[in-house]
Amino acid sequence: MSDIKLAFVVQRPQYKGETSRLAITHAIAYQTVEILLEDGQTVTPKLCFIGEGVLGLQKGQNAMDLYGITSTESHMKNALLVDLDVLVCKEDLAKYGIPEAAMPSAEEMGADKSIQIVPFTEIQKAVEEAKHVLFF
Amino acid sequence: MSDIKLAFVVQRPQYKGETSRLAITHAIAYQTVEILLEDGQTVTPKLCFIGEGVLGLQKGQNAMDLYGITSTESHMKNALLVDLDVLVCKEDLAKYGIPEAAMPSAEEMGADKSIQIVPFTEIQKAVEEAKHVLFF
Amino acid sequence: MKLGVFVSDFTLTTDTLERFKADKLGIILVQNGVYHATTKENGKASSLLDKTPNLYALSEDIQIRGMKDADVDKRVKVVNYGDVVDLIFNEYDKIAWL
Amino acid sequence: MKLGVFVSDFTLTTDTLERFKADKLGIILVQNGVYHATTKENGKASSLLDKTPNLYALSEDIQIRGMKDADVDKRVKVVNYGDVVDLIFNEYDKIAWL
Amino acid sequence: MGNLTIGCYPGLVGSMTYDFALKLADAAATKGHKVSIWFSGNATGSVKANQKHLKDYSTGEKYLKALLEKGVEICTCEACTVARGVKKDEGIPGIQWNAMHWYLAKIYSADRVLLIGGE
Amino acid sequence: MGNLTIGCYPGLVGSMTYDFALKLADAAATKGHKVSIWFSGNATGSVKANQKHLKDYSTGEKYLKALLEKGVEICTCEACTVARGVKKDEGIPGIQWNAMHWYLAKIYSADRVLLIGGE
Repeated sequence: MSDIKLAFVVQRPQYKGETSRLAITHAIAYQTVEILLEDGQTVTPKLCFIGEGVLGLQKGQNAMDLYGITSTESHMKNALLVDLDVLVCKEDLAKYGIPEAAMPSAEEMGADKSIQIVPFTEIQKAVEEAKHVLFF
Repeated sequence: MSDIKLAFVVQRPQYKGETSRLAITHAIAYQTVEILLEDGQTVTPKLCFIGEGVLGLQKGQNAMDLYGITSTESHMKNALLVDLDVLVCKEDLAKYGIPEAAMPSAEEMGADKSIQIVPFTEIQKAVEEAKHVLFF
Repeated sequence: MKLGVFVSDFTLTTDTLERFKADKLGIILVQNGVYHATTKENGKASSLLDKTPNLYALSEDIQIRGMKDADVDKRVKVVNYGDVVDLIFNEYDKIAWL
Repeated sequence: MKLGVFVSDFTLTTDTLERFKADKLGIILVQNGVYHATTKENGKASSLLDKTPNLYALSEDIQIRGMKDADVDKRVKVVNYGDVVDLIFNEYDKIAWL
Repeated sequence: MGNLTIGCYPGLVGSMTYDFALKLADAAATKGHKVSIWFSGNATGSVKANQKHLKDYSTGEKYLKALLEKGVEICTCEACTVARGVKKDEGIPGIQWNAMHWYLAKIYSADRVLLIGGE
Repeated sequence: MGNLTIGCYPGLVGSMTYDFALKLADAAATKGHKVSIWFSGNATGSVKANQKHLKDYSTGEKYLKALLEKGVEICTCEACTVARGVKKDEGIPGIQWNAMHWYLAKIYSADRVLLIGGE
């Protein structure tokens, strides 16, 4: 039985290239990795947003109608539905004037988890506790 | 008989993505555009480098051995060989401490033109005089 | 010259817009550039909005980010793609994407 | 933590490197990141070089730009790909590309 | 009516700058302007036929075909395209393949030029 | 000897970040380390076979084949790849096609992980 902790840190704005979106989908893949691992082996990413990485997370996105693609909001909800820890830096939301209430929620879809708005020190801690860190 | 003047302005460093290099090759193509135009119709680009666009122009580049690609230096020489006006911003070379003597020359290959190291005002003028401006 | 400039990023990596002078300057905010119109960093509107009275932001790029036209700074006019075409042809003679 | 960071640009668009604390920090300059080691902007060396004594720059990426190892700031060690592999495995336990 | 030439260099998937170029071309053609598009750099990958449209990714094929039907001329840089492993017979029919002077020739007769360099 | 897993997202042509990833993988494999590479995003375009190598463009095929022969495992994100119009039978033989959990599984046993996100 062993778990490998990872920190995925998104530092660039959503809808800027593909990388920031791939952070979310790669983190979600933790849910299916068991088919490639031995019994009891797990990988647990924490998905962290800092700096301009907090831009483009707001709810109310209209990506499918306008551009024919899944919205970042929808990816974020999926992340919550598969019980990922999602940390968004409190100082950076404040810096850009984004209300904490604007963060997406998947509660009505049955998610147990919510987006955690945390001071940067919590994200530093996630990075320290992880075996590997991946910056997007 | 009519000539269309263009200003190609490279504002990002060479060897950063492909775009800055494509500026040079697209400008060089002015030499063969006559096959697609009527007699007497010409297109004349001026190739201008400003800001971080002046980085990566120095002579002595070793791109073919190290990365298997043509160097920016070699593209610059080709531009001079086909008589393009190449303007490099004097203030920006000074800002980054790049000696003017470090700019490539195609004199020994028989080029009549040299790189013109000019104050920014000359590049502003090239942009004003052009019918269209293309930023790379 | 009458120069229409598209700005597609929030953090700009060049100072090109600061350096070139135009008789008439238009700034069209698209993609992540729309944050210049919607977002106050540390309570302060983007300094880009002080550069010219001719400011535009693309509605679709505001909406895809979950923001509303009402979130846009009052100095900025919200436009659609058709409006952008008209701006290009009628208001400016040179167009740049920075 | 012992964090080894690759820097591949001259103008950085994030302040990530400023924010995270590491017990041991290494900075490996690659691609246009090597300009931090070779270029003084307005006569001043890059502030990145003040962040840690553990500074490295990739020789191939210096040479492709027409510069020489002699152009490199004395605080920075010039390394090749094999050296980078050793740094990754022997000196740092977490690796980041910013 | 005017003549607009767009140069588009960013890739099909990810940045949505590519999508912008196509939407602008469509809006201009709809208003009756003559439009031509030049693909270079990463954008050239987008001329490959039979793109699979997954809902998480932009796709170009449907929109390119619609633009061609509206009379928009589209041309890809042949060298950039084959360097990406896409051969001419794998391309979307109706898209031209040519060298960089195609773009300069279109610029010659353009009223407005927009180069989207990307990156 | 260690185990290095590289995630590589930038495209084959242009930025040379892709070239960096391959050169680092080669240097690590040469020293006897176990190396695996995961391609996602624009990097997935690079698994197409029969790339034409023009001297102005990076090419991946020759280097990828050399890495495979050295025992480096390489896998491309299937969704990202087909979204770019590249089908499995057009790919370089020996490169694996899988979903994102392949990368996480490799990370599980890695001593060092380098994600090159690009852009």
